[in-house]
Amino acid sequence: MPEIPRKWVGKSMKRKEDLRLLAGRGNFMDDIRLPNMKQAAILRSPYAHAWIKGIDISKALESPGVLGILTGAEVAKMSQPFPVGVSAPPKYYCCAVDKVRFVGEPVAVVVADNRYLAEDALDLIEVEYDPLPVVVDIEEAIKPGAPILHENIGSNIYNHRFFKYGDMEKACREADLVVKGKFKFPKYGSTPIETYGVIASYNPFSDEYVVYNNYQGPFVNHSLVAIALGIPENKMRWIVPADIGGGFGTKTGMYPYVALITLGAKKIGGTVKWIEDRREHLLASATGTDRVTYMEAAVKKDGTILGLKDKAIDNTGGYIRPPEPGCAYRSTGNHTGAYQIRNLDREVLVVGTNKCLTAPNRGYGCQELYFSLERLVDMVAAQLGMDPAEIRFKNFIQANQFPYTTATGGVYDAGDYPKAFQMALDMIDYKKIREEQKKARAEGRLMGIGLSSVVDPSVTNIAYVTIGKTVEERRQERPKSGSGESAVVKVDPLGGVHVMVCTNPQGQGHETVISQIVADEFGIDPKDVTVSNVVDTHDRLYSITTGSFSSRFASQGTTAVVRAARQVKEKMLKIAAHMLEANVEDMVLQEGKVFVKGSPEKSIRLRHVAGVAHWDQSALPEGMDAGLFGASLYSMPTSQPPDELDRVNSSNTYGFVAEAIVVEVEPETGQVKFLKWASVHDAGTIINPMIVEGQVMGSLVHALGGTLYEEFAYDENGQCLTASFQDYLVPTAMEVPKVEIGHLETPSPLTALGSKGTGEACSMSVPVAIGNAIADALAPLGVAIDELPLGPNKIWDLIQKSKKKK
Amino acid sequence: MKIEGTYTFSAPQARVWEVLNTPKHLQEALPGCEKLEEREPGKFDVYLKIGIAAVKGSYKGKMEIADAEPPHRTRLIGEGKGLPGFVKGEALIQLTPQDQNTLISYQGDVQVGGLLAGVGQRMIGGVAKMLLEHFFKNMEKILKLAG
Amino acid sequence: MAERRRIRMKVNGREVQGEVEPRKHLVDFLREDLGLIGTHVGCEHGICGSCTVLLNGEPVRSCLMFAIQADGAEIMTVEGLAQDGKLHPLQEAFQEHHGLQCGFCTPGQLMTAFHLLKENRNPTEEEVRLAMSGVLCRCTGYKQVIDSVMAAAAKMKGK
Amino acid sequence: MKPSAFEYFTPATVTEAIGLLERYGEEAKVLAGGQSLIPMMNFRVARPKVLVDINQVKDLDYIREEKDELVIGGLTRERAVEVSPLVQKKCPILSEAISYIGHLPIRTRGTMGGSLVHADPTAEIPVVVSALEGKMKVAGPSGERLLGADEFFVTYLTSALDPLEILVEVRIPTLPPNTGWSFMEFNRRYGDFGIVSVAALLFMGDKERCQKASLALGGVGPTPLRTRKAEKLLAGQVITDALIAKAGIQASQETEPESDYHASAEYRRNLARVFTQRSLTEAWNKVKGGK
Repeated sequence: MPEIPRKWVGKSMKRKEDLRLLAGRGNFMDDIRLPNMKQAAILRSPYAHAWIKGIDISKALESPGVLGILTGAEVAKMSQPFPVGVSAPPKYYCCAVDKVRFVGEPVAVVVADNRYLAEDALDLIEVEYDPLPVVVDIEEAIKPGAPILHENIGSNIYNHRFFKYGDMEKACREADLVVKGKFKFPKYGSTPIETYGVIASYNPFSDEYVVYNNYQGPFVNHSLVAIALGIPENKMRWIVPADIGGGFGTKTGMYPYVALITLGAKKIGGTVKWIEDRREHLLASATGTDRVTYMEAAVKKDGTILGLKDKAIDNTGGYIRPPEPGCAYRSTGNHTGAYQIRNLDREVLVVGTNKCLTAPNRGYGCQELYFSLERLVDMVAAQLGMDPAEIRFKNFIQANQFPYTTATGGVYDAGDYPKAFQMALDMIDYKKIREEQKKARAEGRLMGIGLSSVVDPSVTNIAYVTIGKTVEERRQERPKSGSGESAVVKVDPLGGVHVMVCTNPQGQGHETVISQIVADEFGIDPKDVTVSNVVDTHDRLYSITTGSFSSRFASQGTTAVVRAARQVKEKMLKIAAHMLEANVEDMVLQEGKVFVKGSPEKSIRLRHVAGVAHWDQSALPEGMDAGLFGASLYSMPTSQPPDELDRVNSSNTYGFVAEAIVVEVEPETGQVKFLKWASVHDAGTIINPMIVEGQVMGSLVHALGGTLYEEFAYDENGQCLTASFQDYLVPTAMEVPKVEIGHLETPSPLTALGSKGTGEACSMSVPVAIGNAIADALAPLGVAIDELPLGPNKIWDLIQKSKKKK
Repeated sequence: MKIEGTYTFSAPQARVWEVLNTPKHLQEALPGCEKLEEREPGKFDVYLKIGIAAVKGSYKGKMEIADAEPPHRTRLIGEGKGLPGFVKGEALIQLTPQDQNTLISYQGDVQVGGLLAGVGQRMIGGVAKMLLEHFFKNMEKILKLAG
Repeated sequence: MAERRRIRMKVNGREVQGEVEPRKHLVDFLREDLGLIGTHVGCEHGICGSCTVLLNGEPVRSCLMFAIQADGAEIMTVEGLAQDGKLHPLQEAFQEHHGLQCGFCTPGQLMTAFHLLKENRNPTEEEVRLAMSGVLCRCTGYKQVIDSVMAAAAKMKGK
Repeated sequence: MKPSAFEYFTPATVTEAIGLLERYGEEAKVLAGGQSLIPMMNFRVARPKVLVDINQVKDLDYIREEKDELVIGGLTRERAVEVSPLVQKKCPILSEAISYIGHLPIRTRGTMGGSLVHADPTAEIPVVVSALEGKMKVAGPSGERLLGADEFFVTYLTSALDPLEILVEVRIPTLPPNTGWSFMEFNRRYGDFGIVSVAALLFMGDKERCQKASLALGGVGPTPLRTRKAEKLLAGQVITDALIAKAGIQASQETEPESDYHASAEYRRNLARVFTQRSLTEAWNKVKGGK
């Protein structure tokens, strides 16, 4: 796309959305009140695994204010299980039917006059359970004799696939050594401060539904709910309010509740609201996917990594539901990270345990991958006696190799990994800090330096999920591919510019960024651009890929906006040329005016062009539609289906992050202190630096949580021990260390502005960098770090064990 | 949750065994036990009302004394359900004579589920131990009274 | 159902009244009965801090109080910060320093910071961090929140 | 997370409150600051049928000095005690300990009496009041009685308060001159319940040697735990690093912690040692050379 002068893009413009949010005038899910709206509360299973032998709702029905109660048996009559793209799908309804498979699984829904009364009625429902043996450990779940969750599947394996890229056997033959590791990535989550919420209305006379929910898109979920409820998609109008109180992935797991509350609305023939409470959220919304990984690297003595072998076992809990098994496959294209590794053998198992279900969590699939890969790289370096920085330099893809096609089919668009990585090293004064570390160790202090270098994929190509199925299975179905995002730009009769999108942000400032972009495109002031991000499937342009996930806005969303704006611009130039009797090729749009190149006096103001388009439609060039608008639903050409060798470009733009972290572990308590932290990002062109800094710090602290504090912990009976914010430890302002952030801007050739996503970057790079730092700190004790979270008790235990060994 | 521990009674083994196997005494000893009905030999329906801090709850459940090897060992199996959650447990109880005293050692597994487990994990271990202490202390009293 | 009681209080300087069941949370009364939806509910057990409001000038969790307990009290919510259609300097600082993203916890952040700066016109960064640690935020990573409050302190001192 | 329904009373006097407790028996629960009770009610693990809200009882909110005691009304807010110049001057460890309770908005509502009666063995006020050998004045149908910390804390979440009684006052000895003090708490995240907390007092008087030591630990037993043997080690001795190290080990041996998800019993025992040593060192640093 041609370059235009940029007055606003690249500036830390203050956010537009802040004015309503700061004044307490946001429009969040729970702020919506509809006439005659009733409230729902959900009865949840206290057992992790049990048959439901009977449910007695008679007393609850007599409780004051109760309008109706729905149980699993009725839900099974009113709906279908959700479809999911694996060869062994469980029957996953929006409510437990004859069996519960995790603590917190919905068992019944009460609709009452208000939430207080609805909860009163829950107390009166009597459920008879027949408890069953429970399995909570990933690897125990696939051993013979493990309790089986789904009788129709016969095992706890939902998905099992093998992949061969390149020739790993040859790599092993050529290698000087093979380094192996086993790694565990924990079950932690997004826990946005605003929980899930749904309002569903059913009109029995027109047989139509209106559903409000604070979900991150239409994405695939609107279709899924329509399929489960057996209704045409267009009979269910789906509305997402302008303000969403955080998502980070977990809100993509909300659709079963949309279905459930919609059935509640159908049951009473009216309007029902359900706002998830915090306990419900922590027990039963969606967590990130935990994973056990066996990984090995075939390496030469000089540090060259020839190939990888990787067996990953993902746990999606009591059922598997879309977008899973995405966690296992999202990283396909970037599975070899920032390195020139041409050979990979991969085995993927997606299994079930009696735990909460999963949904994407910031860094989906990649934080799991990099925790193994980047730990393993450090382990290789240690075995070879190499510096962990040096081994990374040795294997990096070089700046002149872009676009770089990976062994797994990823096409990295742009980057300069050695340069960005060197920046991070310089920021912590790497050589000097290594010297300091020597001194510290001599004094018996446990100081460690942790590095990580990761490729951060953004803009999912939905094709990747289909590699959960084999090539043969895929041949039976139509291929899937695409990354499309929509934007409509229109100019009103008085010249005001309005943009409609469906990117439903959860704090990423899309209104502001879109205003900046459109202001530059039209040469106007951002304050003259209005943006609407209220999703309404009845009047917005959208597709299956539309929404806010996989850091897609900065790449894909902005490109759609630019493309729509340029359609409008083109039309404006045509109208102006027609009015000024000039050639279109000679027309220029600048500072809100269209003029003939070289003769700025021959100009028309944008508002007058709009005026003609609306008020004097006959004056338009022949054959031209009236009005002034442009619409784009642009999918990147790089979003292709997988090939016959299971190679797929799973994302479209690929950023880069380098982390360099210095820690000290206090041996007496196992506490980790951060001494230095540099985080360097290459997300292409930066549109709003202030917003980017916010995204970086946000994902960094979220990752810090997953690394040191947060975990959905279960006892051996499948009871979740962290169902309150007292035990599920979201970091506070006091836990956040000082971090220095650096940027390199290597523009992406694929996006209109050269920008790439960055909101998940640190989620991928930080857990392993901290892990590497702690491993380095404890290296003199011979302690291995192979799982998270690293709470002080765990680190202290590791230190004690090492003492005992000695 | 694993539980294990010991308690020493100042009574001979046969007496301790007898009290442990007398429904009336069991009822007296179980903290908050309002009713204990023997359904069949060794199997009981129990009704408990337990209040710790503001957490007061009524629990309905079953208890079983199984695999008894008088007066040495027995297995105590119990489960109860109430609004705050459910409790399920099993413990092997061994009685060992020590002069005129009897040492009870117990080893078992307690499962706490529902609300209590999710939001009260911090206190469950301590409270379980405390209730067990109560139980033994009550038994001690009974032994003394029954002299 | 327990009987409803009439309560009166002053909210953001205005006398209001309502009828509530004794068990109704203060935050539910503010949101549902008074329509003051600026105060948000995030956890209902006092940890997240989103629902923080000022009760007689001091910050409280409005999910850990019954509305009936605020009978006769003076309450200030986020809606009371801006005056005459103009944002409070604290709110301006949050905008200038990107102290918010999704904005859900922001009312709690603002009320907490407002109280801090009322009590301590010249806080150190550590004092700000300590005060703000009572409100959980999942978006910002807190850095820009702290920056905003520090900037607001400097701004408000000048007034 | 909405509480179940209850009947609600706001007595104006202690007598009236006790009358309500007599009338409703075990159905009734006293509501003071509510910062522990209301979360439990929201989760519905607590479902009191009757709430006796004592926040309207006017004469229970005070802080004053009587002879060598601080006398604090049961309904006095934690925050008021924390910032009280009198408390900061006469018993700074109390103010310091309170600053660790949750976050400010919890302390503005939470009360002295409420925290003591709740008797959470990890809570700061029970721990510090144990170390200070404070006394609790409780009022019931048959009058008032004064209970020492040792008798007051019975076990997990259980105080010696009769269900018909209300805690009306706490009496806390002021610190004599030359008293070293320290309150420390270890938790995973700022503002959480302490995993282990230590309140340490070294009463030096005008002597070279420590006249008396008081050590109370939280989070390591069913009640706040006085580690008497460790105290004895210190009493009558010249304080040295070696002695502090020994006292720490001793204190740790006196604990009886349970494991939970955040910290194993073994780890707590370790923390008990570490933080006893650290707080004794801090306490000692406050008085050494200051005689």
